[in-house]
Order: sequence, then C-alpha cells, then structure tokens
Amino acid sequence: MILILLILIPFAGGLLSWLLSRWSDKWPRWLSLVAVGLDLALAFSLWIGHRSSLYFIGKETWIAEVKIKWIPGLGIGFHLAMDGLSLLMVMLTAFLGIMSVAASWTEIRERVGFFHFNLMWSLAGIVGVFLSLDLFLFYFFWELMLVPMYFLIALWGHERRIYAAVKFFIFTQLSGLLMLASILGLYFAHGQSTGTFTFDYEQLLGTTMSSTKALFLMLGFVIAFLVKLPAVPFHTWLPDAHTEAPTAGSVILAGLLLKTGAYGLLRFAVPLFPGTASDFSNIAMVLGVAGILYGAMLAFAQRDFKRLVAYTSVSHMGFVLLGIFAGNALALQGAVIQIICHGVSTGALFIIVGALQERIHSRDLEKMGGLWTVAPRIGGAGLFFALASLGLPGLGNFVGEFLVLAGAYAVNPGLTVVATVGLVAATLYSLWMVQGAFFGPRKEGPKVPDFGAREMSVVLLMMAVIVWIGIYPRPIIKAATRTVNTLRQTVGPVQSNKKATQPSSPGGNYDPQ
Amino acid sequence: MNITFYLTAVVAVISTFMVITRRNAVHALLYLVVSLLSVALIFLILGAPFIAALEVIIYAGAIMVLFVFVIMMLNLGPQSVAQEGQLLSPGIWVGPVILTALLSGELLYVLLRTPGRVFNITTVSPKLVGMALMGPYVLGVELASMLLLAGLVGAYHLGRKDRSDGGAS
Amino acid sequence: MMPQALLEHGFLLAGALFALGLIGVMVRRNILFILLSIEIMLNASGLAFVAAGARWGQPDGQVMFIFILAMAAAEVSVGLALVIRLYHVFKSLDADCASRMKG
Amino acid sequence: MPELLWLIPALPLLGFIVLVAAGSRLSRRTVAIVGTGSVGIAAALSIFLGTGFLAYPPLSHHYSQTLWTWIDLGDFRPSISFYLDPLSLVMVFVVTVVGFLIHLYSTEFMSEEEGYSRFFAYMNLFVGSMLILVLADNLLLLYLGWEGVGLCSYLLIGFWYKDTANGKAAMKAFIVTRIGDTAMAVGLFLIFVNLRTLNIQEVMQKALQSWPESSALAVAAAALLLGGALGKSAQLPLQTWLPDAMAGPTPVSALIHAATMVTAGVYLIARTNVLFTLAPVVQEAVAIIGALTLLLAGFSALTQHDIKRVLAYSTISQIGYMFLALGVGAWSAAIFHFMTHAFFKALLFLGAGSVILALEDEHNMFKMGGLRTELPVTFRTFLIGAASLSALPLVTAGFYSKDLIIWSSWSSDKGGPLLWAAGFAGALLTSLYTFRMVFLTFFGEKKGVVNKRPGIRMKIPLVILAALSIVGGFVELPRTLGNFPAFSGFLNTVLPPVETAHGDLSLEAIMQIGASLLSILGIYAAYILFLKRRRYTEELGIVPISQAIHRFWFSGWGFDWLYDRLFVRPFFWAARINRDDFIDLIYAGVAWYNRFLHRALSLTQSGRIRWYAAGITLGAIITIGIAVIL
Repeated sequence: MILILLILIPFAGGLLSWLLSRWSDKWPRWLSLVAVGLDLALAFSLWIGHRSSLYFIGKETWIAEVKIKWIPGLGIGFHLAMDGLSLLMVMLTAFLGIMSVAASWTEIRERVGFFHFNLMWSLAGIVGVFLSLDLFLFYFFWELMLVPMYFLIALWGHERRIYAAVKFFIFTQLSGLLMLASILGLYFAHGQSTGTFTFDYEQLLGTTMSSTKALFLMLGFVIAFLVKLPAVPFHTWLPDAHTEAPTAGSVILAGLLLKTGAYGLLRFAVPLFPGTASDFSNIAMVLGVAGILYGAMLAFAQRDFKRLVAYTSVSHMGFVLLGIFAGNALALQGAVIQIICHGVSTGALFIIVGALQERIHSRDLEKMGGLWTVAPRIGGAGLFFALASLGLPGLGNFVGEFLVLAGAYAVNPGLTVVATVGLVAATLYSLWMVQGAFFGPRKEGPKVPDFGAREMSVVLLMMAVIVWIGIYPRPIIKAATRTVNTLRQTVGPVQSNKKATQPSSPGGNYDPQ
Repeated sequence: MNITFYLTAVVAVISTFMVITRRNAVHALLYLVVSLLSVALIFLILGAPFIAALEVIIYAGAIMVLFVFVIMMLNLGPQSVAQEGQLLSPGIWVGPVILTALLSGELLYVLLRTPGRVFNITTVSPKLVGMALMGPYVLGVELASMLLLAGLVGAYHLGRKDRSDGGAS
Repeated sequence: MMPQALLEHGFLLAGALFALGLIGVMVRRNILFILLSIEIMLNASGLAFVAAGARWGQPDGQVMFIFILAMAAAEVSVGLALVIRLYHVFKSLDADCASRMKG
Repeated sequence: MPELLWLIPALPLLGFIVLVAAGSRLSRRTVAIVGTGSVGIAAALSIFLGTGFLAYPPLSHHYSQTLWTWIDLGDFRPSISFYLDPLSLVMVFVVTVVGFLIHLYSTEFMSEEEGYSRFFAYMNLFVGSMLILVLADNLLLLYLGWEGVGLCSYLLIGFWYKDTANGKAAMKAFIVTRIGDTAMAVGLFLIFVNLRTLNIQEVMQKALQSWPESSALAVAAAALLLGGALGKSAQLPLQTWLPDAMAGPTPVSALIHAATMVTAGVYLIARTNVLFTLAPVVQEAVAIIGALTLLLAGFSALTQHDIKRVLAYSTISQIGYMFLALGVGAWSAAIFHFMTHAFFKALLFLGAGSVILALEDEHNMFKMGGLRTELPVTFRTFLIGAASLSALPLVTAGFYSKDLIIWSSWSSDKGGPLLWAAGFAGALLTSLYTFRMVFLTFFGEKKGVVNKRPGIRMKIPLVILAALSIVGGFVELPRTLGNFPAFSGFLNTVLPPVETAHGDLSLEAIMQIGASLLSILGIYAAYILFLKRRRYTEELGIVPISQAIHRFWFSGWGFDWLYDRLFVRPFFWAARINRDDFIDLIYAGVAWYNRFLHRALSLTQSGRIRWYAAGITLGAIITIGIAVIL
C-alpha cells in the first residue's frame, strides 16, 4: 500500500497544484514541496523500518510488495515491489524532487501550476519506473515520465527549447519502442516455452530461449537503457536537452532520468538475460570507458556552462556503465553510489548554473569570470561540486568511482587503466569550469546577488549528502547489498566460469556481517 | 453480332471525345447528353431496360440539368470561352494521353489475354433488380440514402451565401 | 435465337469511355469540365458493371449501377456547390487557382 | 593519551570548518586566532604525544586508533584510522610545528590582504589533510590526504584568483600532480586486487609473503606508487608545476611547496619501502631520477631572476637528494633530510617573503641588493638558512643530512660512483646558487626602498626556524663526528638501515672533507662571480652559446615547451575541433536526410488536381502493371 502511496502522492500533488494555481502561484509551489516531502518521509520511514532486513540475506527479496490483477487475460498485473536499490532510488527521487521545486521557486513565473503539474507527474513516473515489476507497467511508467519532461523543456526552456525537446523525445521514444519490442518478444518467448503468457518480472526471470533470440531481445533493452544513460554514441540528445531545460528540468533529467537507464540495466537487462549480458559485458565496458573519456573531452571543450555540466554527465555515467558490467560486488556497489552521488552533485551544479543564469542572463563561461568577488557563496558551492565531480576523496563521487574502478580492475585491468585517465580529464574540465566562472578578473556585467537563504539551504543539504556519502557510505552500501548479491547470484556463475583460472573471484563473494 | 451495338458505341466514343475537347461548356454538356443517351441505348441492348431508363432520366435528365443550372448561375460569357482556349494549349495533351494509353494498353492486355466469351443476352427485368435491391443489398440502399443526405447537406452548406466573405466555413 | 454479345466489347467500350474521361480530368483545368469528365468515368464504370451483370443474366450489376448513380448524384451536387464557391472566391473556374494547400 | 591522536588532524579541520562557515563574519583577529590556534594546539599535542612516545615507546612500536570503518565491502574494508609510528611521528612533528610557525608568520604577512579568512581556512584544511596523509593507516585514507593536500595546493596557488595567470599556475599544479595521482590510484587497484587489503602494514606483510623479488606485480605496484610520488614531489618528468606554483602567497610556498606537501612523495616511498625493496629496478629508477632531478634543477636554479623561483628549483633539487637517498636504500637519511630541509627551506621562503613584502612585491633579485642593513633579522636568519642549504660544515643541519645522503650513495650496496658523483656535484651547485641569491639580495648596492619591516609575528618564526636549521642536524651525527645515530635509531623499527657495501671510515672522513670544501668553494665562487667580480658573469652573458644555455636552463630545460607541444596543444586542438561533437553530426545527418525527403515529397503536393489525377493514374498503371507481370 505504501508503494502505491509513493506513486499516488506526486500524482495527486501535481493535479492539485494545477487546479489550485488559479488562485495563487504560491499554492502549487507549497503543494509540490509538501507532496515530495511526504514521499521522502515515506521512503525514509521504510528505510528506518527495514534497515536490518535490507542487509541480511533473507528469504524474501522485497521489503514491500503490491500485486493486484489488472488485465489477467493478457498476463498484465499491477505489480510493485521495492528492494534496497529501488528504495535508494526512490529516496533520491524525492530528495532531488524537493531540491528542484525549491530551485525553481523564483525561476518559474509563467504557468506555475502547469509547471508543477508536469514536474510532479514526471517524478511520479520516475518513482513508478523504480517500483514496477511488471514489464507492461514498467513500460507504462517509462513513457509516462517522458511526456511531462517534454513539456518542461518545450515550454519553460531556453533559446533552442523546441529543438532540444523534440530531439529528446525522439531519442527516448525510439529507444523505448525498441524496448517495447523486446518486452513483447520476451513475453512471447516465455509464453511459448512455458505456456503461460505473462509480463511479470519474477516469472520472466530465467526464461529459456535460443542465444541469438536472447541477444536481440537483450539488445532491445540495453539500447533503450544506454540511450537513457546515456552511453556514447547515443548521448547526443543529452547536452541539448540538459542545456535547454529549465533548472528543475535539468536537475530531474541529470539526477533521475539518466538513473532510470542505469536502474533498468541493473533490474532488467542484466538479470533477464544473464548469460547474454555477461557476453556483452566487454563491449559495454568499452562503451563505458569511451563515455568517460569522450564525455570529459567534450565537457572541456564547451563554453556554455550548462552544456559543460551536461557533458560531465556523459563522463560520469560512463563509470556507472563500467561498474554495472564489470559485475562484481565492488563495481556494482560503486555504480550504485556513483548513481546517487552523480544525481546530487550534478543536480547541484545545474542549480548553481540556473541561479547564475537567473542573475546574469548568460551561460557563456567567457562572459563570466571573477564571480567569486561578488558572490563568494555561489563560488564556494560551485567549487565544492566541481571538486565532487572531479572525484576528490572524501566526497561521495570518489567512493563511487574508486569502487567501480577497483572492481573493474579485477575484471579488465587494461581497460581500467584507460578509464582511470578519466580522473585526469575530470580534473581538467572541473577546474576549467571553476576558473572560467568564478576566478579571473571580474568582467563588467549586471549586479550579481549572492545566494539567499533558500538557495543556500538547498545547496548545503546537497553538500551534506555528498560529504556524508564521501566519509560514511556504509548505509548506502548496506541498503544495496542484498540487491547486489541477488544480481551477482544470477550473473555470477557465468562470470566465474569465464574466469575459472582465478581462484578467489575478484571483488569477492562476501557475506556481510 | 448486333450492328446497333457497334454504331452506338462509335457515337458514344465520338461524342465523349467531343465533350473533353470543347471550349464552350454548354456545347460540351450537350455532347455529354448525346454520349449518355447512346450509353443508355447500349444498356438496352445489354438487356437492362430499367437501367437504360434511369440513365436517361437521372443522368441525362437530372444531373445534366444541374450542370446547366450552374452554368447559367455562373453566367459565363464569350470571354470564358477565350480563357478556356488559353488554358488548353496543345502541349498539355501529351502527358495525359501517354498515361491513359499505357493504362488502356494494360487493360486491353488483361481483357484480350483470354479468348472471347460469347453469351446470350437475357433481359433482366426491373422486378428482379428491385428485389435484389430490397433484398441482399438493402444495407447498400440505406447507405446510399445516407450518402445522398450528406450530399444534400454538403451542397446546401457550401452553396449558401456567406455572411462573412471568407473561407467556406 | 437470342441476341448474343461479346463481354469484351462491352468492356472495351467502357474502357474507352473511361480513358477519355481520365484524359479529360488530367487535361482540363476548368473545374466544370473536370466534373463532366468525372461523370464520364463514373458512367463508364457503371457500364462495365452492367455489362458484367448481363453476362450472367443477374441483377447485381444493375444494382451496382444504381449505387453508382446515387453516388454520382451526391458527388455532383457537392461538386457543383464547390464550383460555385470557387468561382465566387477566385472569379475563375481554373482549378489550379485553388492550390493553397500545396506542400 | 594516544586516544587523543585523532585530535591532531581533527583540530585543523575543525578550524577549517569554522572559518568557512563563519569566516566572513569574524574579525581578522579572531580568524588569526582560530586559524593559528588550531594548528598550534595540534602542534602542542603532537609534541606531547611525541614525548610520550619517546619516553614510553609502545611494545609494538606504534599507536593506532580506528575511528570508523569507511567502506565495508567484503575484503574491501578501509577504515578511518590513524597509525602513529616513529616515521609518522617525525612527519607529524614537522608538519604541525613548521605549519604553526608559518601560520603565525602569515597572520602578519597576509594582514593587508583580502580574503584573510579564506586564506586561513585553506591553510587549515591543508594542515589537516597533510596530517591525515601522514597518519593514515591504509592507502585509501592516505590517498584522501594526498588529494586533499593537492586541492589545497591548488586553492592556495590560485589564492589571488583575480589574476588569470595565478589560476593557470594553480590548474597546472593540480593537473600535473593529478597525473601522478592517477598512476597511484591504479597502483592502489593493483595492490588491492592482488593482496586483498589496503592497510599499509598488511600490504607490506602480504607483499613480502606472496611476491618474490622483482616479480612483475611488485615492480608494477612500486612503479605506480612512484608515479604518484613523482607528481607530488615534483621530480622528473613531472617537475614542471612547482616553479609556477610560486604564484601563490609566500607562506604557502613555504608550507606547501617547500616544507611539507612536496615531500609527501618521499614519505610515500619510505612508508612503502618494502614494495620498493621488492622491486630493485624501480628503486634504482628512484635513485636515478633523484640524481638527475637534483642536477637539472640545480642548474635551473642558477639562472633564475625571481627569488622564489630560485627557491622552487632548489626545492626540486633537494627533494632529488631525498629520492637519491631512497633509491640507494638510505630511508632514514631521506627522512632526515626531509626534516632539516623543511626547517631551512621554510626559513628561506619566509625570509624571501619578508624581503618581497619589504620591497612591495618585488621578486626580481637583480632589483634587490644591500638589504643586509635594512632588514637585519631577515638577513641573519636567511644567512643561516642559506648556510644550512649549502651544507656549510659542522654547524648547520643541512650538512649532516646532505652529507649522510652523499655518503650513502657511495657506501650503499645500491649506490655507486655515478650516483655519488651526481650528489657531490649537486653540493657545489647548491652552494653556488644559494649564495648567488644571498649576495644578490642582501649585499651590493641598494636598489629598492624598504617600505615595510617585519613585525614580531614574522620575526619569531624566522628565529625559531633558524635555530632549528642549526640544531636540527645534531640528532644524527656521522661516525666520523661523534657517531650519534639517534634519528635513524629512532626510525629503525620502521625503516630498515642502509645496507653498506663499502663502509670504510677513513673514506667517509675524506668524502666529508671533500664535500665540505666543495660547499665552501661554491660559496666562494658565488662571492667572486656575483659580488666581487660581477663583470665575469656579465662577460659570460654576452657569449651567444652561454646565452643559449642560460635560456635553456632558465626555462627549466625546456620541459614546459616540450609538454606544451606534446600534450597541451594537441589536446586543446582536439577539444576545439570536436566542440560540437562529431557524433551529433551523424544524427544531424539523419535529421537532414529526413528533412530532404520531406521537401522532396512535399513538392508533389502541388495543389493541382490534374497532378493528383496523373498521380493516381500512374499508381494504377504501376499496380496493374505489377499484377499483370506477376
């Protein structure tokens, strides 16, 4: 029931926001804030309640589950379930939801109600994606989160918003179509082999089919998720969409929408096709490394602050891809932490860029410079998150990147060394960004007011999360342990067969105490 | 074979040719009436007296009269004939004729691929037609009535004078 | 001895009339003539139906002709209304005037 | 008592947090008290713990303290824990004491500057990170400190951020060291994947057990850690960032780029000495790199105009000595030289700082001169530092430490005549460039006007450091001079003693006398060349070939030029070329193609009925044609 509430609250919040916006612009803002706050509180209570059961390997996989018949004739059910990974994702969603509502408090002045409606529905779709265990339902939410996002970009975006929105929509829609084809393919493959036609995830696990069929079906899923992630060479929608979206849109895009790709890989693509996925892992890891380096290089080349941040996402999500397909406990946990930290740190950078744009009406780094003098708080926050994104130890991103790389090193040392060069590249673009925006001589321009209390508290909260994960990531690791273990049990055998020469499988089978 | 059939056919073709080459709309209309009457004769030969009658009454009578009314309403003078001359340059005929020749060639090929089938002509009485109409085709009749109603409404809507002199809405 | 006929000949006549109508549609720019040519084509196809019906001595061909007739009547009424409207707007019967919906 | 260990790094970090959170609202006085006080208490605490450690050495020869487990993932269990043994005690002592003195100096030096609290916040963060680095009990925590000090170095080099040049220098420093750090990170992966632990002591034990000498893994691990050390300690080929790092405020140069951070590489190698012993190839490389670096940097120091750049090159050169010592297995000698170097080099930087402050930001030594009467305290302390740097025999700390290195490079079984010769020649170079600086700055005719004389808060650190630069050497006396190896004895539980191959006492004495003479000769040569007979150098400066050499040395042997052509420009070029992402062009191509089709097809929508009719006819022809053919 609590799972349905998690989805329903933002839905209802969005609708109410729209309805009540005719009285005052304040209503939708406060309502949305309350709605996502409630969501966060619910998720948090689940976390507190299941702290220990998240960790120990019990019989049941899920900490909460809802299973209602929906269209039984076609084997479609309303099946929601939550494990540690989805719990973390839902919490991230609610957290970034609050941040994005707060960040667009003064930025959005037109059609406030409709804006918050879209924001909330997009969030609801994302929560649904993280919770649904029926492939049909999953696809439903997958598409649901796109449409409001399209409106967010197209209606409240910047100069080239229509172009960006259409590009975003075409990329994700086409890839979603591929996934739909694969879902149907899997549905029929399972139906043919067992006689029961169902979209239910748990039943579809372990469907037997020919390896070529499995390869094509998996590619359908994987491409959909890679586009969303995004991995090179499917990344080109991202810089446009991120750059043109309003701040809240960018935060949700970078912080959450990309994560649905990673989540999809972890939840669906790999477990549904374990053997095929591990055959595919080398290609995927190469793609990941390519993303790390190529994204970093493109980020360095940008003059547009927001575009730069957008490309850093490509680079960071490369680490996630590398970690997921490296497949051992270290790398998988690293990927999970990287997902969360990237969501927060990049979200924060987008909030900072958004705040700057609201103040100086430009995102051009060459027109900025010397902002530290007038706005030291913005500068400090920018510096902090730039450092987070270059992977400074003590901040969360470092933990994620280090774990991913250490895990990947056990699987493929050569590739990992190349990926590690990404750390240098990350230094390049991060410092370049800070130097361009905040240091150097102050150029003439409009007055720049520093962060106020609202923005400061938003940024401080996000800093706190990053530092917390940086020096004490164990709660996150604990929460994801069971998911990671299950994942490794499905994929593990194949991998350990492949690496039978190495006695203790790297990254380690481990039993947490 | 029935010599009347061929004579009538020749008349039909010639008059139809005259229809599409005339510049004066009224002349074309009169030729079309001739064409329709000769087709009516062919219907008679083919043993369909009821249809022949309908052809004369509705086609040659009602529909053509409709055309005449419209031409009268438009009040086309000699200048429209001259204008029609400008529109009908000789070069314009080439493409359509080639296309049509190709199409006709194909049809001819299909028709003549099989040997000719001679059959006896029996007259199908209006009674039979009526029974068929009200029997198996009754749904078609209903649909035709709907169509006519739609035509009626459409024609009324389009033909009525606008209050505002804009588009046809 | 019953009168006899070749089915193909009826079809040939129908084809010839149809072809002439088609040429008319393609050649003429005067919308009135286009409508006339369409009438010719409809009539020709009706002729083909009747000829085919006569081959088997069944009423179905004639029924079809009646349907075509009904359709032609409806079409002409709407078409002529359009002619009037066109002339009203463009002061001309040239169908190419009404090309605002070109791509 | 050892339970207080965590406070040592925590106090400066606390200071950092306070200064960041409330810095802009505090008065300068409060900022100074918080900034200096936190480090001061940490220094007192470290002395307190140190005396306790000396008085009652623990049985296991170390204290350790675990705060919490950082990451807990199967075998991967690095924790936030501190490990105090003699080696880290020496490091902690130097870092906190020198750090405190430099903080004290800065309270006056920076008093006119904007961003006073920002400065002390960064400095505190630096001290905290450095302490984490030296106290870390596992490599991951060490890496945290390692990157932390790199960050502070970046922030402090670019402290005067309004000048873009400073920002560039800061970025260069961070990026070049990050290249080394990346190698080190890969080393960490390698060590963890193969040894299943990152705890330093366990790594050493397991490496000894499972890696045979010269095995590929040991060599790779040592080489990768060396990569990190080279970057941080500005050794060949990653030395180019340090001279530019002088863009930062002078106390920063003293603390970070002379006394502490740049010697982190030395600490790392000493700390993981087992790995290097297991990889003799790498250890030999350490020695060779050290020898080369000390010579190259010495020559470059000889040609600089900027007093701080002289000191920067000198630092590179002296760290080269330390690397030489590490390379020949004289671990404790390296740490000994690190300690004395920290004292006298910090002293020299602070002295240079007060000169620069006095002459209103004048860095060029050729525009100074005759300051010995104007700035007597500075002059005397600077002279002591310079003497110590030039290893003036018997009375200076530098003599004892450097002499030990030169002797070890001969006597060690890993040493040899070539390494010894490099060290020996370096000694001459050192005294030559050092006293060139002294004579140009403090002797000769007066050229600048002194505007500001150092106050008490600047004088105290100078005097204390000068004292340390003299007495600091007496903790380790060679066999020829009293044989009092207290320092190496103290460290021998951590660092194995040097394995001597040719330990002839008389030879050692001869060499010491030779080195002493060389040092004095260097000073005399500097006196002749740069004070007494300036025209020699001036005449030399006219010869084209010497001009070319001068330019070459001045530019640091052209490394910057080379790297600029080899890496920087190609990278910028590639980035600029691909700014719009060529992959996007593929998708743009698809879009263009569709738009083209759209235009082509929309042409068929001519709006003419005749065309449509013709189209239908054509379609009919084709359809029927197909039907006929089939």
